[in-house]
Amino acid sequence: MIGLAHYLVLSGILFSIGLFGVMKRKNLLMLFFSTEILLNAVNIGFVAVGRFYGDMSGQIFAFFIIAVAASEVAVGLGLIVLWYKRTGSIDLDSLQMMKG
Amino acid sequence: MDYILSLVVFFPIVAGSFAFLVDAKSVRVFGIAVAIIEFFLSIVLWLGFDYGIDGMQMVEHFSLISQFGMSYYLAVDGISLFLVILSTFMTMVALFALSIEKDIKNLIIAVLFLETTMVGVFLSLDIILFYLFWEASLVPMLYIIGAWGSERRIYAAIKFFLYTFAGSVLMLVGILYMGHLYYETTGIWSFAITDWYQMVLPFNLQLWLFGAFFLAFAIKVPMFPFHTWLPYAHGQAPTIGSVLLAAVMLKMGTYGFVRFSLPLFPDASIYFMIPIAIIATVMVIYAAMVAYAQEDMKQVIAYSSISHMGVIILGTFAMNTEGISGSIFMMISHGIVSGALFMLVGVIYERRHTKMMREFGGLASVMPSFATIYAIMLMGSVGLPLTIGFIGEFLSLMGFYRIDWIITMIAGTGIILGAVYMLSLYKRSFFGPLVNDENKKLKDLNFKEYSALIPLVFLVILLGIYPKPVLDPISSSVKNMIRIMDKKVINKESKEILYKANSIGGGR
Amino acid sequence: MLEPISISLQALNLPSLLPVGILIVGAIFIIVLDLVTKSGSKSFYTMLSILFILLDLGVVIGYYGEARGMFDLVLVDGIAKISQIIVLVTSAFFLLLAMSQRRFQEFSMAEFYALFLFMIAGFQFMTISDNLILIFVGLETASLSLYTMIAMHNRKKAFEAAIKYFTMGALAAGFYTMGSLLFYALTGSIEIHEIANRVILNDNLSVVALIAATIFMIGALGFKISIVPFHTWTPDIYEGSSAALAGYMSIVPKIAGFVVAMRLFEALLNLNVLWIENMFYILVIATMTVGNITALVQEDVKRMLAYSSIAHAGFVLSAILIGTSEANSGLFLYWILFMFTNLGAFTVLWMTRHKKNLWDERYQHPFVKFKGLAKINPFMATMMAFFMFSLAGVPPLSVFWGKLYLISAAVNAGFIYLAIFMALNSAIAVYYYMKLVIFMFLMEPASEEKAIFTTNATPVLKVVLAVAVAFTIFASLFIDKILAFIIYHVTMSGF
Amino acid sequence: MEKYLYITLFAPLVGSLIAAFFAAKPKELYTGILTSALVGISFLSSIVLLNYVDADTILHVKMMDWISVGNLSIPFGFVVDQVSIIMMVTVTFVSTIVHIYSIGYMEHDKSFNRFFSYLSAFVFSMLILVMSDNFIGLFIGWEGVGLCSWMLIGFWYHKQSASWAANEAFIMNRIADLGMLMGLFLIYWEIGSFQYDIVFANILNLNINTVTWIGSFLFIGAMGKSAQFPFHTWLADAMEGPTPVSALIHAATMVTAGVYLIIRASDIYFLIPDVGYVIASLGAFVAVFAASMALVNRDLKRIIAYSTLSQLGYMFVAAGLGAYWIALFHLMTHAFFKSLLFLGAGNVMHAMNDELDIKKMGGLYQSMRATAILMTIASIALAGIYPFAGFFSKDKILEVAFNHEAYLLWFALFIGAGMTAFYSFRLVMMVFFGEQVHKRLGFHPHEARPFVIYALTPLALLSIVAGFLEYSFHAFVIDLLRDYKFTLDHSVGWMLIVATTAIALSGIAFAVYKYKRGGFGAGVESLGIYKLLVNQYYIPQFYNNAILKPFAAISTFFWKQIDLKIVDATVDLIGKMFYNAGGKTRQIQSGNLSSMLRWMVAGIAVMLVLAIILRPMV
Amino acid sequence: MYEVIAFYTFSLLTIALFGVVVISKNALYSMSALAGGMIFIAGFFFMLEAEFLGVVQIIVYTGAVMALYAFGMMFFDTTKEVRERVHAQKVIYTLAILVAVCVVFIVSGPIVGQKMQALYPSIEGVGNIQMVGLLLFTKYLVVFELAAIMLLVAMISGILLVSDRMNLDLTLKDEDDKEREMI
Repeated sequence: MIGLAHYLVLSGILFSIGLFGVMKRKNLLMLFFSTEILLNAVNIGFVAVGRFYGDMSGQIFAFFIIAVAASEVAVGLGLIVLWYKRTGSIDLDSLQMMKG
Repeated sequence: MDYILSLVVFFPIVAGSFAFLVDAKSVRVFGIAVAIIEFFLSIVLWLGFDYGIDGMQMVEHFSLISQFGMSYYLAVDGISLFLVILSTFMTMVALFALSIEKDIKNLIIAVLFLETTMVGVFLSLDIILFYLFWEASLVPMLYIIGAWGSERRIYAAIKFFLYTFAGSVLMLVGILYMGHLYYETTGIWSFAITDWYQMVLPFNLQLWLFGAFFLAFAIKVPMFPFHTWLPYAHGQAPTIGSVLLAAVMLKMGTYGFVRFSLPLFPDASIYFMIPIAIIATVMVIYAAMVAYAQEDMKQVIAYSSISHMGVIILGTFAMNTEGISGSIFMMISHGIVSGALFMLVGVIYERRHTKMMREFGGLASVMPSFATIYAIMLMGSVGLPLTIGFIGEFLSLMGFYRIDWIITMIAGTGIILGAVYMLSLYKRSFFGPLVNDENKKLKDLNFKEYSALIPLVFLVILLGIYPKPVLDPISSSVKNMIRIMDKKVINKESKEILYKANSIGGGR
Repeated sequence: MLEPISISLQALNLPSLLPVGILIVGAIFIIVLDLVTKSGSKSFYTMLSILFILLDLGVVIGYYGEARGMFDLVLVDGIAKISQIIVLVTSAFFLLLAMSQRRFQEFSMAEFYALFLFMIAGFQFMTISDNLILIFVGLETASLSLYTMIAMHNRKKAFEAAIKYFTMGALAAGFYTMGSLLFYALTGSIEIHEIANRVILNDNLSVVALIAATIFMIGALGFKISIVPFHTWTPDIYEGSSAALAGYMSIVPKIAGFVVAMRLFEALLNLNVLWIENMFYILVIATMTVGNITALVQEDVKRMLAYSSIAHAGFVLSAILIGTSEANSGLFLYWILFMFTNLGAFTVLWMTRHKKNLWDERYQHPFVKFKGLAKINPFMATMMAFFMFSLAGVPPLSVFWGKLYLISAAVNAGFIYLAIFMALNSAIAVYYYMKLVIFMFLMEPASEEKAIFTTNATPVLKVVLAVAVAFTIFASLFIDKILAFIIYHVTMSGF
Repeated sequence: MEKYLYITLFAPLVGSLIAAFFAAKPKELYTGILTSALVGISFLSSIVLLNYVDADTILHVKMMDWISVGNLSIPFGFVVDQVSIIMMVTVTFVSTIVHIYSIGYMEHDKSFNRFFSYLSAFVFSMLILVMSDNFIGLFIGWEGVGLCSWMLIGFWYHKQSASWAANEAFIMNRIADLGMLMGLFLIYWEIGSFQYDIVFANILNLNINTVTWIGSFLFIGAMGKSAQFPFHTWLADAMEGPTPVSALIHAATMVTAGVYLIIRASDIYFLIPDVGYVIASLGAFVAVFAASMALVNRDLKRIIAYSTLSQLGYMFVAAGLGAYWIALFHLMTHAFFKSLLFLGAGNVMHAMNDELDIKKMGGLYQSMRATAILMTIASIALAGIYPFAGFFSKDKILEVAFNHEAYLLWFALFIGAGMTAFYSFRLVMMVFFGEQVHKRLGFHPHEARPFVIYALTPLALLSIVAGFLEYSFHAFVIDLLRDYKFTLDHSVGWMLIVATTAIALSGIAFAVYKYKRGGFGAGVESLGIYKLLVNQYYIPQFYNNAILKPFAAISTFFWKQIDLKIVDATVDLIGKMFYNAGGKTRQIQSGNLSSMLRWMVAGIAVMLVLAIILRPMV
Repeated sequence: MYEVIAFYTFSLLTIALFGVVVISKNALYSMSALAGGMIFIAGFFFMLEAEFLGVVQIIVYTGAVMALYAFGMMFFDTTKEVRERVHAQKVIYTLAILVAVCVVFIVSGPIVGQKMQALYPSIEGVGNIQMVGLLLFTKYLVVFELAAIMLLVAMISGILLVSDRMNLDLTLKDEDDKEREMI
């Protein structure tokens, strides 16, 4: 029988993959993919926990997370488009003007 | 007369704000006028002072931040009265002698702001208010040192500011803790020092709190080994800065000891009496020796201040009327004498643009009046009887003699070493043949300098001969304070020490 | 089968949502207006927005109804009220900075004002709820607007800042959801008060998981209020955005974050889990110290202020660690005082904004720019000095009182060592604030040209500056009233 | 009578202040005359007081309160009693003469007015010292004379050596003053007052140990002022000052203040004979020690200075052994003949254009007859030949020593007497008689102005006759001071007188005999003992090498090494530490988004790890 | 049993696909793998009886988000291989594995002591979609509205950021001298 722990572990693993991607990716677009993974990983957890408790809040949360993810994509893409238009690159290492 | 204290505190800052609107040509005169008025206000304060009361008088007390127990609480007693007058007087005199032209307006404003904070420190009885003035006094001084000093002025200013600021933050924690304790015991928030006087603290708490306050005061005094900001500050500051710094600001530290450390933490003070006395002794001797080694005339006086402050500390921790009154008197005398000495160095610096003693020699023959006044101040500094310097030094040392005669004797070498560095300074600069050609055409004192120095000379001698009007109120207030301490002391040994310190006889 | 549900309007307590509603309506109104007519100018939109904000503020202050509303989702308690007031007042003042002399791209677009109002609405939602979902969505609304607004400054650096902020914000959002998930898994609830209740009721739940949830939440909220090591965005984002927006960011998102943190972490800290307490201790001290010592070596004033705001955040975070109602009141008091001082400081920077980077290739406001400002523009220099000393905590200027109150709260709650750390940190901080004062007052000016320091100044900005400086200097006179108000509201809402 | 007291006290001060106004101005003759007149008035009124004071009446006034703090109350109070009036008369008398003398002596000095201002200030201070009715008043005067001595020794400040000597004198005195202060503190804390009458009335109640401490501390003060070993070096160096100063301060008055203190505090020392014996021993030692240095010195003034030292030793022997009135008596007679000697030497110096080496003089009798006679009188008095004043007082001291069965002390004094006679006449012979070396060197000596000589005659007169005042002096003083009981046989007393006179005469004879023939050969100068004596037992060198140089070196070390390199550097280091830490933490902010994200993840990771590791803590 | 098989299959697939997302050098592969992963996650939702979410997941993610990304990719011209210079890889691995291990360790244990009472239990016989709808329009109505605003914000932002107006720079166009007189 698949218990809650299984789902949570899966969620945790996927989350870590997402973190890995966030840390590793230098291509901004692909970095955004990784943030999607983070949110999706959590979504699984929410739905599973909700199911475990027989509670709907988890699903609602997941629903809103999806909404948030979608909006983030819009803004994020807008920003990198802007950057791309200005610099011709979406390499993360091009964002190095400010430091120290 | 009801609000004379507020008037004395805030008059300079208000007038200083007006100075923004005065044009640069006449702002010096404006500053002097304000300082004179302020001085007369403080004299009015003195005239209104009731010698019969040994506690606080002319109290102004109303709540400022009620949630926090902080109030606007000003009052004066014998201990603070003369420090206030000293502040106003020295500010006035320093402004008389002021000869800086550059950005004179800003300087005047800064000095007047500083005056408010200095007077405020001495008159505040709410400790938050005290802390407020205490910290605020750093800002104008930072500006004065940093803007009108010599080459390394910025370094000196930063060092001065940071060091003293860092020292006092722990005091803030201590203050808040005291407030907390007061709240715990009485259920009322109060930061009024007179309320705190009623509170008896357990011994180990006293030790910690004493430590928290100690650092702030020790840096301000400055006690060895926290003194290194002082030579820089003095060495780089313009004359007026050095004068006010030495004359008044250093006294804030010792005043803090008298006003806060002793009566609030009597057991801890007695417990730390000997260690502090040893530090004071080290200060006296060490600073005197370092002063002897100096090549810069101003540095000699700067280090001599440290040395003298050691004696003041010693007197303060004598725990008897003689010693504490002596130390307070010495605060005043040192204020006048060191202020005058710095002014004198300023006189020669202005003419020659150097303070190095090797550049001088034989000045006595070209500038006899200068040399004479210098000599008088020097004698005041080495504590010759019938000058102002003697009384405080004598009483301080005598007071501590009751506690420990060996330490007193070692610290007493300060009077020898004081003579050593001062006389050698005088010899190197004023005596001997006049060799340096640049010195041959030096002009003696001008009117401006006379107007600043003559009152000081007058005071040095007058108060040396007739200190009674100053000493009496000090003495009665100190007695009152010792009574408070006596009431609060909890340890048996401390009680005995306190009793012994204040009684005559009983064998060695 | 689902039964029909009937809800009385009374129970919904719609007035609790009225303030936010006003803003949203206002924002939409602006957009619509922009569609209809293209004639709206900068000043028109600014004033219109401020009008909406003030309307909102009035309603917030006037609201004395039920704390709960909208199916208990909305929680308008005392701290919500105070923080909303802070948010709104700050917003109004900072929006005034749009009325600058130079024209800037963002202020010429109506969308900016709409986004600004949406953002405020987002922050307000964060403060008026203890439901993690609403907080999350509110936070995202505000953040997304903010990212855009930063980018609208239309400089390469602004884009870089926006992207950095956005990316890290996305990661923080991930942390937030993960934290929420863990809480949900632990307690089956996503409402803070319910989470706390259930944790107390349930003895044998996994404490490690609780801690893990807390950790993710620290990551998420710590990002908002810039706790070390989640602070790295702060200096870059401040540097990249306009001074006006940077100043705004130093206040508003953080106060919203603090309210959430207060609601959440104080509930957790009340559980007496030693680990959480210790972790907070470390975070508070690390944040203060890292912020302060990094600020020591900065060359740019805005960047320095960014680090200083990290340090201030750390300082204020201690209130949450202490957790007494005195400390919580201290948090708000501090933030109000800090707000006015920071408003002043950033306004000065904003006024001196020049279209070119005259003094440094990279920085718009390097320290050298202010060399000898006291000689060139003594008035401005004096004011800036007041702000700097206030930030440094020199009495009697405003921030000193906040520090005093917070340290006092620490002492009263027995956090003596924390108090000492706080005090020592303020001593370190003095250096870098003083550095600017030294540049302004103690150094000789590089050029005597006065105009380059006021190219962006307008009467409006001067008024803002005057308000800020008046508040900074005379704070001691009305602290009593402010404090009474804060203490009343904080204790009323049980913090 | 009070007004006479105040006149005596303040007349010199008035003179001093008036003269001070003209200090920086060119010479004004009337400042000299005025100050001399005022000091003379002071002298006259002290004579009035002398007549007033008798066994029952003394004058005790309190002018005003000075310091009153806690239990302490110090007034400005003055007492004219048998002891102080003797001192007052002596001081004002000698001062008057020195003032008048100085008008001539300082004739050509550009700081004429300043000189008189200082000189009168000195008289005032000295009067405070002797007239005060409490120890603090005495201390005020004590320091006051120290100050005036500093100003007067360093009067020619353009001379490096003069200002050096002035500082040396001041600092040496300060060292001793510290001891005295300690004694005063102890008195206060034991008795609660500084008033002589109260202190002496209560001193009996104190534990003898305490009294010993008090006595010792006060004596340290006395040693400094009276230049007793080891503080003696300043006195010889003080001869850098103008000669009238040497006469007044460093012979007649100030240096005897130490003796005065012992006499004044005789009620204390009476209780502690052991300390008294130590004082006496030190006095005897100095008497011989100083005399031995005088034997070989070639500097006119230094010889007299050493002689003063030696005579002070005699006084301390008397005071230490309890013969207070004899000490006081010797003090008085010594003041007369020693000042005469100095003033005479001043004349010689003037004549020789400030040349001080007696080897370069010789045969001055021809050109300065009067001076020669005066100095010879003074020398005879110093040598203690009947019927000159020195005989009466000095012989008494030897008698006291013998009477006390302190034979060693007696013997030392006895030898000292012989040496005194020898060096006095060595000086007289070498200066006034023998070969006229100065002619060879191109000096043209001339006698001093007549009024100067006339001014000196009273001193000469007193040097001759003062001894005969012994009995009245004794009777007068004994009302206040303890009498000294001689237990010696009359015959022994006579034998002592004979012996002493004999050794003095033989000393004189030897000197006259030897120096008539041109003195000792050059060979004597290569003797070790000669070198030792000429170099003052190498004590100045020792002080220089063992105290001055190390002090300067340690001071510099403290400053450069400790203050700058340790204390200050530590402070800076703490500051730099924070600053450098800032440089380190700054690197967190690499500006790279990746690493910023990593920091965030790292934060989470570290906390998670900590959470797991530290689970026991939860 | 089916559930177990489905779970493990889906899990492995999701992990693998997401692994591809973060490791692949080719943006196209990466994106495709992401889309695939999303669909499998929707699969999980269906398994967990959250049909509504499952559908939303597919529509929103695979439909909208991925389309957006695809457009973006085309715009940025990243269809070819992306070269990334990743520095300090070890740190990344360490951190990721550390977090993974910790989280797995924490959640794999029994984290819940007893079964809590559900706050918003799904009602017997009411479908998932209805249930979601019920909650969205009662309890979470405010959030729903706010989400709408958030999407509006996102829309405005998206449009604004890519609009032509962002190419202007008013500040630099200003002429200093004219302005100065007005001050």
